[in-house]
Amino acid sequence: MSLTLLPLLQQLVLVLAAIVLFLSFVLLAQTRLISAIHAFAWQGGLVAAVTLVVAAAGQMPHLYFSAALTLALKALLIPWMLHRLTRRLKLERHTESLQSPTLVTMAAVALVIFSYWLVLPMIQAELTFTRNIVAVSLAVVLIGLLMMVFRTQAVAQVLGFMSMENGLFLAAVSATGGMPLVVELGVAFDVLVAMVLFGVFFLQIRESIDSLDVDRLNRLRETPGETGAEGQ
Amino acid sequence: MDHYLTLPGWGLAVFQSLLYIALAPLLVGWVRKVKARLQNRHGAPVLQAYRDLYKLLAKEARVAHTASPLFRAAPYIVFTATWMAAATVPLLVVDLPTAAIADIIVLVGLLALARVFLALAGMDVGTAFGGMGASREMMIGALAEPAMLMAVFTLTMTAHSTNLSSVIDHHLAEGFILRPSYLFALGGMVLVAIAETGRIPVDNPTTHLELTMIHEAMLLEYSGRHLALMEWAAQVKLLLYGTLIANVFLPWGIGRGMSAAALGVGLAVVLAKLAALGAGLAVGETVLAKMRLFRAPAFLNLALLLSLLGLLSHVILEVGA
Amino acid sequence: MTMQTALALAGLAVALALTSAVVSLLAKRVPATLRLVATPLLGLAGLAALAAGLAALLLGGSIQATLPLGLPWLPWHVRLDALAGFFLLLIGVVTCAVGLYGPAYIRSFEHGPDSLTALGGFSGLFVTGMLMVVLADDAFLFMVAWELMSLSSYFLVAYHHEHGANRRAAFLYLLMAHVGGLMILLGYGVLAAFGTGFSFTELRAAQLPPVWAGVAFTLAFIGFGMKAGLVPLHAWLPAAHPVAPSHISALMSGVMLKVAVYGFIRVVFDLIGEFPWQWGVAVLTIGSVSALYGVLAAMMQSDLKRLLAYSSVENLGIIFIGLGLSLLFLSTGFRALGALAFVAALYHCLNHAVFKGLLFLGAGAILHSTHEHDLDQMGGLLRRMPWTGFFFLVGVLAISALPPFNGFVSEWLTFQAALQSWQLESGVLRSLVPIVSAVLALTGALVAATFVKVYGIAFLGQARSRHVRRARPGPWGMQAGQGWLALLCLLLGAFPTWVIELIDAVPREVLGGGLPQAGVHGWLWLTPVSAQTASYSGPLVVLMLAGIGLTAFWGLNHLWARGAPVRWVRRGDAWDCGFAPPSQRMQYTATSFAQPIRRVFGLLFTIDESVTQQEDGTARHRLKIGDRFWGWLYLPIADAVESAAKRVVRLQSGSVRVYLGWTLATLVGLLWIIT
Amino acid sequence: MTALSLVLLTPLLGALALGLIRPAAPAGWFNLGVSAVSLAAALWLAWSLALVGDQAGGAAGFIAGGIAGLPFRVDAFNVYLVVLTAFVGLTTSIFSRPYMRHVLDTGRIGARRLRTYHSMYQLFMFTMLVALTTDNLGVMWVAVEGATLATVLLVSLYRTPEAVEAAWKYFILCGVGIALALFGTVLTYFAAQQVITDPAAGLNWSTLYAESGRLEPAVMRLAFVFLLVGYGTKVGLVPMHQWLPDAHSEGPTPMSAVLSGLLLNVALYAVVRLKMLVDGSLVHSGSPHLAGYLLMGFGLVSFLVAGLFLHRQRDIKRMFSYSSIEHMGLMTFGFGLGGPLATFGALLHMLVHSLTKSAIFITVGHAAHIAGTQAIAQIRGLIRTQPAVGWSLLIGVAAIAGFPPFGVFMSEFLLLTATMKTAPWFTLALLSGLAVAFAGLFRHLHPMVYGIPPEGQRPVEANMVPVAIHLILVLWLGLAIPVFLADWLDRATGLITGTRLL
Repeated sequence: MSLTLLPLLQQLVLVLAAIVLFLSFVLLAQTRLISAIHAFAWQGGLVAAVTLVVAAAGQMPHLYFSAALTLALKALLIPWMLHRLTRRLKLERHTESLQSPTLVTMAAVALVIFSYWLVLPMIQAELTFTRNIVAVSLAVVLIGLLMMVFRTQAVAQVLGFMSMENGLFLAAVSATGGMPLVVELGVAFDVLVAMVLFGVFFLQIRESIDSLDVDRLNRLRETPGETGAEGQ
Repeated sequence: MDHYLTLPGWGLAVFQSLLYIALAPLLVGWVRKVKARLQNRHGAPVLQAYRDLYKLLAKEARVAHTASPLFRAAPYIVFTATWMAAATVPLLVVDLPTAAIADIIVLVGLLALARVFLALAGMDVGTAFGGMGASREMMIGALAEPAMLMAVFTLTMTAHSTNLSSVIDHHLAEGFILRPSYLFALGGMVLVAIAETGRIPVDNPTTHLELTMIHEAMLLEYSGRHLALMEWAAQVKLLLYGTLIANVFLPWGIGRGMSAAALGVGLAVVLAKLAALGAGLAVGETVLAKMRLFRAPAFLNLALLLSLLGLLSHVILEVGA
Repeated sequence: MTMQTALALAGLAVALALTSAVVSLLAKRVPATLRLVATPLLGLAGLAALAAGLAALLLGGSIQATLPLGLPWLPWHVRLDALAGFFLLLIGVVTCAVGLYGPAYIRSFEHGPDSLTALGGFSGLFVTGMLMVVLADDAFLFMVAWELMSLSSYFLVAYHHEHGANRRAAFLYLLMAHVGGLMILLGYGVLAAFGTGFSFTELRAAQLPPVWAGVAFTLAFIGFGMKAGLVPLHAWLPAAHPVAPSHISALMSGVMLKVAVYGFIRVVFDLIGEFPWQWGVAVLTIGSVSALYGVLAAMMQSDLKRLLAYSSVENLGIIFIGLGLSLLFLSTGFRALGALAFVAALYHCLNHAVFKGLLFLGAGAILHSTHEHDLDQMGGLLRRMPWTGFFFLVGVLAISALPPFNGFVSEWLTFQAALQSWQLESGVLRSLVPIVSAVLALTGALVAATFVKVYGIAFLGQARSRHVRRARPGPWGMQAGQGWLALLCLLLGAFPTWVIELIDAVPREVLGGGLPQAGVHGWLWLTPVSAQTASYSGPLVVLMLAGIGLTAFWGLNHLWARGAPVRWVRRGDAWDCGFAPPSQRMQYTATSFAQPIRRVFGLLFTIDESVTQQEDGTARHRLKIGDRFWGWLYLPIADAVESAAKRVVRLQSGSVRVYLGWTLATLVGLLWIIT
Repeated sequence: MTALSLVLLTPLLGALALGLIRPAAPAGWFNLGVSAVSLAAALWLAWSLALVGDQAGGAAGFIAGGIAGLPFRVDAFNVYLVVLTAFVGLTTSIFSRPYMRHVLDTGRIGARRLRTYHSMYQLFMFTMLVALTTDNLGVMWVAVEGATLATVLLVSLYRTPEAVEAAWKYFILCGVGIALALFGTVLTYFAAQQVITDPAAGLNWSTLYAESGRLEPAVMRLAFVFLLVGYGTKVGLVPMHQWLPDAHSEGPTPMSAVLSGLLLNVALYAVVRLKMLVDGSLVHSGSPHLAGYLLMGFGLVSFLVAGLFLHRQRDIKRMFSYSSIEHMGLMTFGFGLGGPLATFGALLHMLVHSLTKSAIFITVGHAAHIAGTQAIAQIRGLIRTQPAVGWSLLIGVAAIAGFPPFGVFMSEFLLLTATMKTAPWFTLALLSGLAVAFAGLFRHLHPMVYGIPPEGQRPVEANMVPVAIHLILVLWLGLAIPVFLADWLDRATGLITGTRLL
């Protein structure tokens, strides 16, 4: 694929998608919680921007609404809620270091390559533009998952989860020109409810184990251990 | 088969059966006499065994308080079963109805019936010796019975029949053939006979040394006519095994037909064979020492092995050839 | 009477058994229901089954029907033919006895803590299941009935569940029954895969390549062998049979094991229908090992019901020896000899049902009146319970294969079949069969030793404990149940010709030829092959034994006695070589009785024996006999499962991050695979 | 469509109303009433579908239509699950009323949380019914996610540390799973856009199914992996199953009953629907049975691993949730195997497993109340303490272990014979799995039901009617499948495999 053959707007989409991917890396490596939330908000904003550009490029008016929804939800509402929660939980200064950041970053890079390799077969269908976007969004999803695997902090896990959702939005918008409206609304509603519930759970977890370290949530298990008590 | 289910046949069968119980004490007396002679003693007269039986029959029987009805029924059952078993073995002539009623397997079964009741009777009173004798008897029986079956199976497979009359007929018709299987089977049979009739080296019929007895231990509580029946049954059993060896393995001379001549010759020949076997037994008992009880299984295993070898050499060497 | 009537009678039997189960629901409110209604109904069901079986055997032919139950495209097929009829007869005989015996036996449970409804309900279902297995004519109904039989008998095994050992026995039983059931199901699956459907008619028509026929045979052999308790799949049997209530033990050992034999015959002889000689060798080998191992293990036991259970392993071994011989002869083209061995096996099935039923009922009677199952505590019961003692003696003689009782006849027939092995072409097979017959002979002799031990220790001698000394004879119902079976032991032994004429319908139907020679010389003479080869006259043996014995008794006690100068029988203390009057503690025990044989065959068992010196100078003897197959077969499997489970639970480590890692890994792995 | 609207609206309105009813006692009854109306509506729906009958040419008939602009489709496959869902929903609500009263009385929860419970119960029913009946893959996704959201608060209802932990794991794992499923849905939509001109219809299952032969195989393959991992998490397929035992064991027991009996079915339903699309798309590609093989693999692994897990259980509810994984594995395997016999068996297994497993969970709830704990080691002698509970548990477990004459045996029989026909060597794995699972269940069950109960163990007030109804139904299904049900399942089979069995 040659960039020069693409119209400018599509070039812009690619650039924005690349930055979304970069922000995923930032999220993955960011040790300060507050900064991670900010990075997440930026990612949401960029996804909204991609939506906007796609809408403009493809003359798909319903995507304007979608862009607005994404912006409101992903760039504003959810980051705001997270922000408020961190303050309420007194986690503003919380930092968390990954066990071996280099390895994790390398794994994320490997996932990016893997995603690209996965969508290669689509080349036969001559869907090159979308292929790259799908690859990027897949990478964002996988890196989000990777982040959830390596972050031990509940809020950070939620960030990973939400960044996965960003990847999904990106895929939906850029590859398919947006899902049907009702589905989009439904998904947005679910994400919102999920966020509210996450908030509830932060408090419940905090109340029950006095921490938000998910590694300490290990009472329910089959393997014997020092805290191997079953739920009674 | 119908040809020997005739009235004279039945009559002769009854006569032959009676002859068994009549001759049985004689054989025992003969063995004792030869043995005494070999040991440089005069010994009791040959007919002493009859006198003993008569004496016992005339005496009152003493039964322990703790005995059950089975104790008193057992001598009759043991005697009857042993006698019936003996009646199936042709003594003077072949082709008698008794052989059709019960073949060689039934014979073994009847002997087992007798043994079971003997052992049960031994356990009935509840003495230590009775239980000991029964336990040992059943152990020896358990090993001897298959050996005996294997030995006779060698014969029956050769003759394609389990009917003793047919086996003997087959032999006589075939003439003398040197069969390896017969040698093994005969060896096994002799060992079984020694063990089953309670002779040295497995058991000693004259001992009352508590810890070594087998057969006598079971009879300890018996007296009077009960003891007589038990002793008599043992004597019939000895005669039975003698006849089995004499007439089935070496059938020559046995009568074939109902003529008086055949009967006479048959009687004479079988008496001669039995006398020789009895003398052989006496010699054996004199030169051998009694084994320790726990060597007995090895002895019987040898019998089983011989019999099995007989059977195998038959199916491998003789049928295939 | 027509086959329709016979089938209707069989249906009536099933219905009565089901009714018995349903009626038992009332037992919670009215405990006497079980005694007065449910158990007699069971007996009636047995009677109906007996009648149906007799009719089917006498009439010959077969009749089919379908029931509107089951799968939409596979309704329940039922069929009554000679083979089914024979096993109906067998079930009926023992169930009748249980119907007579049960009410009195159950009475003692009425004040127990356990549910009577469960006892009655599952007994009814158990009998229903067995009857339906025999009647089933398609694989699905067969499996339903089969598992119904297993499941309901499992509940009965677990009936006395206070003891941990009983629960473990029930667990092992159900587990092995389940595995066996699945094997059978797969066996049918193999047949069906080459046929058009699951009804037996279609399975019979299936054409199997030899390899798959071998697979089907192996599955069926393992599945049914597990139920039949063949070594080495026998471990559940000696554990489970003894712990059920005794009348149920009688049904389980006497009948349920035969239902397994039925299944084996149905699948291998009837449905597969073609057999290479290797199968015969396999069945013969397993049968021989079971027979010998079973009786040796029985010899080692001192728990009466456990001993009887091990003896069932032995008897099933003998039955399978018969079936193996039959397979061997049939595979080499000797149809008549195959039929002979087949009849011998069936005859032994019937006999074992009768005498094992009798012995278990006897053991139940002892348990009922003394609450004792340990032989070493018994003694002298013959004088306390004369009728039970007498019937038990009949059972002991029958199971020891002593003439003139029934066990002897079937063993005799098996020997006759084995002795025809000279006709076989192959020298290897020819030499194998004699070894099998040697095993059979050894088994027979050891059985006699074992049951002399049982009878001598339990019924003779003196009581070894206080509650045994106070034993009372049981109620008449219990004795009637035993008496009926004891009578059958004698009749089946005394009139073998008639019995074989009855059984002969089965090989005629299944194998296409029976034993035409058996009754040629009239009812008095049994000549299975030809008169020249072998003959046996059951009636005459009975007559002569009884005649001579009674004559001798009468002669000596009456004729001879007249001239006697002194008192004819005097009671006194036991002489015992002049030692002090023997006490009951000086008697041989079951353990000491078995000691010589334990010395000879000890290698086959794990024997843990020790004598420890007590503080007070007395010595204490401890003996524990284990089954080597536990260590060889069962424990390794249990350990493998346990260690696999230990490994697998690492999946559930408790950390949500690890779980997410699994999701990620699965996703990536799958994506990798598809591209 | 009226019937369908009623089916969907009843629980939705019920949920709203229950959110408002304050007193506890009428709420339980009202919950029961709503469930009863749902069941009636579901039966009506089934009846109206039965009236539609078959299409010309033998294909199974269906009802299609829209409610509030959303496409819905009712056919033989989903309507039987709708009826099942409504039925188990009703019986569980019967059980739940006294059970939650008991919970309330013991002070484990307050009246407010009970209100949440009732409201969420109906909301959960609603989401499941929507997921089953909708024709739009996007809406289905929304509904399945909604089901997670509705139940996650119920799992943490008791607010014990374990409950919160279980809920968190449930939420995170299912959230991630469902997000992956959304990615798969997007990819499907992407593939659809290449062939379907109307963008609005691009997520309609009916349209996609009709055009499935033209969908791009490379994309669909990718999509299916995401959908399988996503919905598979919800089905409880190993190794994405870890949330399941936690969530089932820590929530209130009625919740465990519906989760195990219904939610897993719904997720599996989604997987099967999607497999039908992928099969259509891959039919001419190099690996036409890819979806089937994946399902078989996951099914078998789940089946075997869950069976082993059973051996090391200490908590009674966890044990039965592993048993659910095992059975879902078996069904997945059956659907993966394909072919009318296996599919029929799997469908039947869904039905009988739901009925049996919910009955078991109800019984387990009572058992835990009797013993005062869920620890297996402390539940003893149930048969002596309360025979009804002990026997129900025993018989229920015998049924779930696949003993005839219960229905589970019938379906396992079909699955085994189908396996025997198509993939004979797998039967060995199935066989050992069944044996291992059986041993795992019974080794723990025995000491619980049998033996002498500990001092002071007292019977509780228990309503065994739902259990009895379920077990009798399962028994009936084991003895004979009624003609209408057979026909029904057969139509569903025809729908899924294209071939009918009868």
